[in-house]
Amino acid sequence: MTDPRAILEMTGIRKEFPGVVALDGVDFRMFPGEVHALMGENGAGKSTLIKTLTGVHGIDAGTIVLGGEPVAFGEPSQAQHAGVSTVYQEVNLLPNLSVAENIFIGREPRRFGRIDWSAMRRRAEVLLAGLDLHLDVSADLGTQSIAVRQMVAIARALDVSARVLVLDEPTSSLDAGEVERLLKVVRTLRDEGMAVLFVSHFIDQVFAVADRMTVLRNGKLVGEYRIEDITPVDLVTKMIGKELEALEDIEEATHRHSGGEVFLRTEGLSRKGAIAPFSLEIRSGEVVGLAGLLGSGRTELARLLFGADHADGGTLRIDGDPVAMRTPRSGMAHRIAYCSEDRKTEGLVGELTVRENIVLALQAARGWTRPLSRRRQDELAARYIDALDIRPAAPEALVQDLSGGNQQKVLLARWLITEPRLLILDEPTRGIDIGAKTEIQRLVAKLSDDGVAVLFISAELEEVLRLSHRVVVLRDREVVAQKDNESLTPDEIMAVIAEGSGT
Amino acid sequence: MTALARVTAYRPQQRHLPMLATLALLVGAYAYGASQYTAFGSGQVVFNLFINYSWLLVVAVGMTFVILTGGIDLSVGSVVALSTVLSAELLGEQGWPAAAVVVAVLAVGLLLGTGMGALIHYFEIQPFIATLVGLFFARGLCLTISTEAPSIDDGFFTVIAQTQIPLPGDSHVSISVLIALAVVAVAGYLLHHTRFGRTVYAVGGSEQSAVLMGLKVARTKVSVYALSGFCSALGGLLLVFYKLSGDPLSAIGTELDAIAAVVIGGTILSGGSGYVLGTVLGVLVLGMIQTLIDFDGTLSSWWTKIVIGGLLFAFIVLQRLIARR
Amino acid sequence: GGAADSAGGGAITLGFSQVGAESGWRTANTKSIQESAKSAGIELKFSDAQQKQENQITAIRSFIQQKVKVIAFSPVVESGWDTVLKEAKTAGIPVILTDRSVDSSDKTLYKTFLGSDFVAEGKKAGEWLVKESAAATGDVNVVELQGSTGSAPANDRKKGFADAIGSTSKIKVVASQTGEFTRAKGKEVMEAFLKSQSKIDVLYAHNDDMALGAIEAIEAAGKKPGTDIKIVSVDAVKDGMQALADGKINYIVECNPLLGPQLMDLVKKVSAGEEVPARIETQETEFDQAKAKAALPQRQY
Amino acid sequence: MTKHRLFWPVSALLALLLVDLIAKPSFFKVEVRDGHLYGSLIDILRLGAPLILVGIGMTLVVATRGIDLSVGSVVAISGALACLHLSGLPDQDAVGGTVVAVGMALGLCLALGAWNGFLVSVLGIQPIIATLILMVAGRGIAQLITDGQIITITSGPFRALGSGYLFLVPVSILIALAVFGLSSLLVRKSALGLLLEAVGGNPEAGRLSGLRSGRLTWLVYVFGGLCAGIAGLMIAANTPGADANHAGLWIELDAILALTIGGTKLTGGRFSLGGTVIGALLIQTLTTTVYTLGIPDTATLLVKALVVLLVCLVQSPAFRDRVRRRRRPVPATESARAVEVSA
Ligand SMILES: Nc1ncnc2c1ncn2[C@@H]1O[C@H](COP(=O)(O)OP(=O)(O)OP(=O)(O)O)[C@@H](O)[C@H]1O
Ligand SMILES: Nc1ncnc2c1ncn2[C@@H]1O[C@H](COP(=O)(O)OP(=O)(O)OP(=O)(O)O)[C@@H](O)[C@H]1O
Ligand SMILES: [Mg+2]
Ligand SMILES: [Mg+2]
Repeated sequence: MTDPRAILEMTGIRKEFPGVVALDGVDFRMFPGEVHALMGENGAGKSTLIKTLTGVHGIDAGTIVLGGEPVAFGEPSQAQHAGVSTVYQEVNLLPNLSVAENIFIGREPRRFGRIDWSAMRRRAEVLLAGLDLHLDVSADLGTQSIAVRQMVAIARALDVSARVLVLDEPTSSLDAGEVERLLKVVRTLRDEGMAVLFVSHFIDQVFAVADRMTVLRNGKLVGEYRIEDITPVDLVTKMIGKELEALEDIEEATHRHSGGEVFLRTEGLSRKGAIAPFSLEIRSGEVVGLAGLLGSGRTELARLLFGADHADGGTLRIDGDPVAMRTPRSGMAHRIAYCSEDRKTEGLVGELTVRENIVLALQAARGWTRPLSRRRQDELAARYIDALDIRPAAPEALVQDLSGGNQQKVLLARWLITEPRLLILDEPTRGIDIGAKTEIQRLVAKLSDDGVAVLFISAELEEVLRLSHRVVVLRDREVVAQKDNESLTPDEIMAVIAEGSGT
Repeated sequence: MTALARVTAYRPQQRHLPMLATLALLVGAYAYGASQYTAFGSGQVVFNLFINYSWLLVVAVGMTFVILTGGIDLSVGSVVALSTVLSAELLGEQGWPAAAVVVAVLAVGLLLGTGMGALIHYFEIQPFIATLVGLFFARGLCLTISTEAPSIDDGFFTVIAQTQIPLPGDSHVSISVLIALAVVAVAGYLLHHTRFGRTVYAVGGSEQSAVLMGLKVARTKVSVYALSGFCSALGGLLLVFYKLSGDPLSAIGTELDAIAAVVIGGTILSGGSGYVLGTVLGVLVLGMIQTLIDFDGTLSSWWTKIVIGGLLFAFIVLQRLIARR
Repeated sequence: GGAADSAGGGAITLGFSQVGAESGWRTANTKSIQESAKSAGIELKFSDAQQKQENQITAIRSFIQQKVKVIAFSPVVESGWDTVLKEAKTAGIPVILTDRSVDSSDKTLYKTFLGSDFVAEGKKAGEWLVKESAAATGDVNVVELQGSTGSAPANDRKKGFADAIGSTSKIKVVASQTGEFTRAKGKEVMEAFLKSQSKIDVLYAHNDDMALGAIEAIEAAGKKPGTDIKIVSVDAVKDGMQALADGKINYIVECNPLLGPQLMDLVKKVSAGEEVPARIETQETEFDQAKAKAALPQRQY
Repeated sequence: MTKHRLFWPVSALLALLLVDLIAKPSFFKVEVRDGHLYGSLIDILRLGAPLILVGIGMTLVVATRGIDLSVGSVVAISGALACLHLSGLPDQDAVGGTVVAVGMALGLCLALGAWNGFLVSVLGIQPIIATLILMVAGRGIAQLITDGQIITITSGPFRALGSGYLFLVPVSILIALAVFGLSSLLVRKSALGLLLEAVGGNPEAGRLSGLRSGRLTWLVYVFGGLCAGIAGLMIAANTPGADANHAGLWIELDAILALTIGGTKLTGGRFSLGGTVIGALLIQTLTTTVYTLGIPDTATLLVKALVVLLVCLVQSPAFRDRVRRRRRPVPATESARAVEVSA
């Protein structure tokens, strides 16, 4: 099937990890001037295929031909030199360096061998402005939110004049506007003749930008299709190997909330530099959605409620009593759970097993003297591996060896087993495939029916609207509106967000 | 804007705070010493700090690079000792010319450092252990070369050792001080103005990310250990200039002094954040503690240790308290 | 005291830089100096170098800064003092060495050296052994517990001993290891020797502490120290003398730490500008069981 | 089997013993003498006990991303205080007095551990520096207690800790094994092990999961102090007497070496107490081997460097991979091509 026009041809790729065949005889090719979507469920092998291409992993069998030359990269820098620019799924940047450096490190503008710092900052500003991101590029990247980091990683990849651009779930924490801008840039690059590899679990994004797609399932190739030859429903069927049930029932179930007791109430709660004073009420059984643009302060708000950061103004009441929320333990003591958006640095302990990660919060709450019995741990792990379809279904696998989406499910499981009264979900569906996403949404609806309050944050506005009874809108680290979700539409929310920002 | 306004308007960056705090403490300690002990207030006391610790400063600069990548180098003390022993052996027994000896010693340091770096990077042996092996190995070499501590009477070495560069106010510094300051300047330049330096910070921030970002991690990691080996060898030469002897048992425990200096200077042991200038201050803190004790002259052997520990504690805690606000 | 306050009046200030506090011997040495300085009315600036030559040099520099009358120190090692001693000389401060000498070729850098001769100590131990085994018929197998590798006393005591037994072919050193001058290592190494050597007649330890550790090992092996295995060591600290009196050690060469009174005498003389001999040996002796029993009651350390 | 975590450390230990067996068959001779076991192997167990103890404490500290440099000084302080108390007793052989001495010493060590824990978890000082303070000052404190002299004691019950035998077996190794057994039970049967690994594996994740990392950190330093204290008593009891200058000198390096050989990473997280025990025994075996084979003392360090290097290399998966790949030729695509492309 060698095609002389292909810029990249991977043939018969096999990659085995101890105990798992991640890729089994996969063929994959790319043409210049095309956007090629790589599709598959969580754990299908998408990221692994990318990593074998760029030399992160060696391959056990198969050949890789780039621009007519067989290659086998020993490390990512070689791939970069050969013209493959990559944004990996877990945003891999350097929190201790400035935004500008993260974009340019390794390719810094230099004068007489010396790094030209001001030129670097200027170029970084221009580059980010192209993505409509305006921020202090000399600030440490570590102080930026996940979404900003994702943008920075993309900016870094775009700045390389590459032949092949690889984007592994670049949009997982971006909001609609950001996504639109990114897709525009991708189209421009394609028109300039670049080959773009695009991975996403958002089917609509894929259909909006891709020209061709390859579908993987369980490490095996399902097929390669031109976009014209396939419908979204077909695609999903090919990905999961069966038909997906519809989402309608969730939409039905929600929006009608009878209103339980007020569980949590804040009055002028605030934290300097993070979020302006806000007052908010969350009732048992209620799903409150937070909407806002990237950097609007949703995460900051959520962290205050849990005690991940402590507030420096205002009061917080639980069941009517004022409480001092100083540490996560105070949050947990009031049966609040917070599932962080940053699973890598704030969520999982990579070298521990799936089981250990799942029971961690529950065990921490009980203290070390009251261990959960091994039987109970196994039981809990098995239950949630099954409920969330974590793959591979091996409780003793190390979390760091799981695919991104499956890691996310583990984090979610950790908090679900604590049986909280308020569950804060910050981007819980980041990088999760549609099947599992439906499952999680259904779960949220069910929790709400059982009287659990849920604070739901997602970059995907549709998702927020589909689930929430009430939507709180943030802008510039300030709560600007709270609306009951009778039949809110994304456009209405966007209008609220845009209000005032234009003035 | 007047100069004063500019000074008062200056708000130090968060990351510079530990260094400024250390500097303030040093000034405080100096003022205290001057008020307590005669002759402490003279400028020469400050210059002596540099003269006495120039070799440690060079070693600590090398260590700074290593720690910035999140590594650690325990071998420095042994490599220093090996340099002194090699110098004495080559100059004395073998009768090599001074220049050749200097080159050979530096080359050995570089080689040892490179070897440890390769072990760490290519065979993924933990830095602590790889350099502990280096510690044993270099010290073992010292002892196999010589169990005695011969003097060095080479003309070139003696001249460098005993030349005093006069400074105003009846003070003086040694040539070693100039060498050490040059090393600091070069290190500062490397770290802040070259790709290599920035990659050092990158590796310390997250090695995995640095690899995925296509940075030259292998080269950088091996280089920092090579550099540290080189600095240790150079520090060893400065120690030779300082003492004019080659002692196989010298510089025992230097690794801890160097690490302490780097960390007191505000560098984080897990890597990715810190400055060479901080390291200079850290070395001065250690020197200042020793000087205070020397001038006091009433402490028994054990109280000396307890007071060193106490002063170390005071410095670190005060530093944190000052830097926190 | 009756110090000859020739220059400038007031008490004499003595800057003394000690090696450290690495052994009981050293501590006794320090104490002796501190006490006799007090009783001689000499103001002592004491500095402990924690076994680091660099610290000693720093201390000497600070003594120069403080313009003390006399500087005395026990060098950590013999070499590497020229630069700082020249500075002292330039500043006109006389220097006295104690315990160990320096190998400087310029003998005018210091006034005098007061201390023991480690080579001689080793030699005395060796000579005793030669005499002791004169009657022996077969080979005399000796194991040696050395001091810290590379330290001057270890080097010298080994050398002196080897010189003394060199001509006697039946005396054989069958094993020699460092016991780092400590009881614990002395015991540990001796335990290994007892297992690896088929026959041990004599133990030569570079100090009493190692000998005391070895005694423990010998007893644990079911042998009698002093009888089954003869023991000779150096130092004559109290515990060692006790063991000698008990017959567990056979012979001890004294290495006297109590240099204080002699040193203070020298300090007074030197600061008064009097001439002193370039080398002063400390008063030392050797002990056998009888002498040890006699001396034990007065032993201070 | 090679997948088991202790496979490589144990193999290394066995390999070293094999060398001994070949070079000196009598190394393996164990007999009963004076009512107790006698032989080089017994020495290794007995002398390795303090290192095992310190290593166990250090392992837990390291699991939380910490390090404790002060253990050597704590060892010295513990022995010094116990011996000081014993030497002042009219009847040193009284069990009561010995118990008081031991209790006092261990009490002080707990306090010293708490001090370290305070510096690290409350003041937030980097562990290496926080414990360096006590490493320096602690040695002075020990000397202050002994007045710089070796305090020799004669107490029978106390000596038993270091050189006594129970049912033919050295008491010290029994104590070390007991501490090992108890601490293994403690960390694996309670949730302590998991929580420590989480604190060390990802501190921020741990915090957000509600771990009391401050308290746990504190706990491990206290435990480390206790282990060092027991080791200090053993070392003092072995000679018998308190040598404040040398007791425990450099034991922190050996302990860290032991736990590394045992497979615990200095970057925190996963730890293995069993591995530490193996590592400590390996180090002691090496020392005893050097003495037994009569390796000259100037070469001791070189031998040690070589052995440690070899042990670490065979343990390193990266090294084994490289060796294996060298033997099995790489498939046709070699990385030289990659360079061409980039050119
Ligand atoms: N280092 C590793 N060790 C062991 N198994 C691994 C490793 N990396 C990936 N795997 C396994 O390989 C399979 C494919 O993972 P991969 O990350 O490629 O999935 P993915 O398609 O990118 O999924 P997602 O959409 O969740 O990101 C998974 O079963 C995963 O558990
Ligand atoms: N467009 C931007 N310009 C400047 N700074 C931004 C921007 N976007 C985000 N930031 C930074 O990111 C952080 C945003 O905080 P937060 O994590 O609460 O955002 P969020 O509402 O949760 O959105 P998201 O998580 O999607 O980024 C702030 O620290 C801010 O400095
Ligand atoms: Mg993936
Ligand atoms: Mg957010």
